[in-house]
Amino acid sequence: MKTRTLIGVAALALCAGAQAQKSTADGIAEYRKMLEDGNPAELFEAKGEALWSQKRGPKNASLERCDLGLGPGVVKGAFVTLPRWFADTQKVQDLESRLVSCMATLQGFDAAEIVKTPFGRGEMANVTALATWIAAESRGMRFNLPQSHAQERITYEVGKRAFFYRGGTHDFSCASCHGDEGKRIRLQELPNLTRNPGDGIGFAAWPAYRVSNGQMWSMQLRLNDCFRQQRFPYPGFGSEVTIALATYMGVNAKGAESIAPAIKR
Amino acid sequence: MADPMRIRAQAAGDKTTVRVLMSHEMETGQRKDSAGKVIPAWFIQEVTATHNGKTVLTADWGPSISKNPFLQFVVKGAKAGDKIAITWVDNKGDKRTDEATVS
Amino acid sequence: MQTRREMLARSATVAGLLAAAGFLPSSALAAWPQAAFDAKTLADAVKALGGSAPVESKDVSITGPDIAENGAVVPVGCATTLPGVKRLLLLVEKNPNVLAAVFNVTDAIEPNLNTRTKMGQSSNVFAVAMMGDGKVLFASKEIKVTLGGCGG
Amino acid sequence: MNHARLLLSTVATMALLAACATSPSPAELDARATTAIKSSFRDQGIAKTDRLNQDLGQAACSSDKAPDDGTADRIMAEALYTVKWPAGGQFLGDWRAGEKLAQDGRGMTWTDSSADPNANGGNCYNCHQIDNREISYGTIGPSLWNYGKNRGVTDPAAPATAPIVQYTWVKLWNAKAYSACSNMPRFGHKNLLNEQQLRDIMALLLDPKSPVNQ
Repeated sequence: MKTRTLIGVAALALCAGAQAQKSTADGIAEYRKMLEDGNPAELFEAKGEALWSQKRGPKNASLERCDLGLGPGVVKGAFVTLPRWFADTQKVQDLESRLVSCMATLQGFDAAEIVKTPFGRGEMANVTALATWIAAESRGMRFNLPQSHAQERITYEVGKRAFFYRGGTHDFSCASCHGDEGKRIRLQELPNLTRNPGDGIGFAAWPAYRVSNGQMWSMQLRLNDCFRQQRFPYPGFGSEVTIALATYMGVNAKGAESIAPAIKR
Repeated sequence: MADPMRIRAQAAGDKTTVRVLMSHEMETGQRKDSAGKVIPAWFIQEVTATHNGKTVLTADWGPSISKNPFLQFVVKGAKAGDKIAITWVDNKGDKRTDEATVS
Repeated sequence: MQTRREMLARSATVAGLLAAAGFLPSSALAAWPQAAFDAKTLADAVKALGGSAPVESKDVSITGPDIAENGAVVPVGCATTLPGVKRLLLLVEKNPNVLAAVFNVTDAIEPNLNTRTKMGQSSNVFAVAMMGDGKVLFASKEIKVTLGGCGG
Repeated sequence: MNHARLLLSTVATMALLAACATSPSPAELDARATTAIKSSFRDQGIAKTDRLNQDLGQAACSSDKAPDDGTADRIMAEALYTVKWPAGGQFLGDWRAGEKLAQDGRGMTWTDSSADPNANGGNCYNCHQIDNREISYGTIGPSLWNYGKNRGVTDPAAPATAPIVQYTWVKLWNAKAYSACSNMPRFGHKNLLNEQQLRDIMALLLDPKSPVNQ
């Protein structure tokens, strides 16, 4: 009799715990929904769109002839095929490194100078705004990165190895947080990026507006801050590892719908 | 100069919902930079909304409105083609006006 | 050490000088209710705006999430079903200065406004309606602010 | 005869070369990845590129496959060997200080100015539920709610509780002693937290007065 009562109490306590947890999740979902209408990423989209056609740089030219992989000037649909191989640069490039190449060749900017610029400043802020607009032009489209060039396949394999590479003071790799289903850091769900995490999740959500600091985060900055939190040294902008990781995540996300630019915590 | 606002004004029946995003730091004046120096307050203080040139709303804001502010309100009697203009002025005297057409 | 109040006072003086010199649109700054934005309580903020003691009312509503994943951006709305409202206010009880926004409402808009505010911690948020007849009505809601991310 | 053999081996070699040209071997890809990793990072603040140099455990736990049993055993044995016991056999500190550390996710990134353990947090809530009144907790590690209570710890100084107290200390000092590829950082071994900080976190988990054990 006494045991039964105890079990009853324990069961009640368990239920209460489960309920509280559910209402937290519901509350957070409600909060996120409220923010969707009026995503400040729109401000950066508008800036990026204007920058694309504006004559700028030493050559006083626009970016309208920039080839993002689908031919000069084709923007719609380009985002969901990047990173990919570019014959002119003889490199696999992501959206941001490709933009820097275009800014150098078409507008005459110094690529090395842009790459050195901190996020959110000068021409780097412009690269982010451009990437935000270009991503928005593929909103609702599905990821389909080409893997036909040998270098694209090699880049994927390098990315996979970089994803699992443990190091730093805390022994973290990308996989420490993003290698399993249904995990969280604090209240943030962690997508499993070793496979397709689903529509609008992970790779298919960035660039995103970060609510916590009011900044527009490109994929390069997203990766940069992942490495910071991993306690790794500083990854170069457009470095081989960042392109390889983007290729790994992008290929894994094949078929996932892009919602970028999203709004994030 | 400040970046442009994004204004969406959508009519449904005799009401028009206006959604505005403004590009602004909204610095509280209570934060410190990495060197420990207080970052001076810098925020939008006054917002004015007009419908075809007539003021329909004014607002006074403090620094606790979020960075890149969002504002939503409903104008009575506005119809497609009408003009909605928003002006903000910040505590440094910087000012910006943008206009949208009701759709 | 300079207190925030002294700093505000000083920046107000500077702003005043600049305005007098014609650098600033003086109308905007002169109208900004400094004392209300310095207030530490709901009652003081309303008083600074010339209002009477606020009374809780079902006819005023405050909307917002139960939990905010991040205190930097908390969507909040204030509204009233009563006619004759002059001002709608939004306040956050536990912020260093409680007043977030004053909306001077005209008959040309619905008395229903939405914006986003910063919250330093979990707190009550208030919507206040200052009516044409001098009544001051309010509603409150508790919003929890969680600690998110890696915290580094 | 000899001729035929030579021809065959030449054909085989050519086939191999051709295969290499289209798809590199796993070993070649490993080498390519290592080169990419070494060339992609630079020093920033306290985060230097030597953080990319892997020890045995980091290297063995850097793929989607677990290390073989022999390697895993060696990692665990070496980890256990590194554990330093607290001075004076004093395992528990102040749970209040422990809770503060558990909440704190800072430390050791390139934006942190000091690598001193006193500048670091424990990052515990990032991955674990601990005090169940904190709703913002991670799930990478198991829940630690009622950690001591569930293990019957009523007097942490009692000889009967020594095994669980020591187990917990080892787990915090070097989690790889029990699981070769544990996701948990090696707080003591890597000098992320000092002895007193570890004692405080021990108290949060094991002190019967800690909110965790209510």
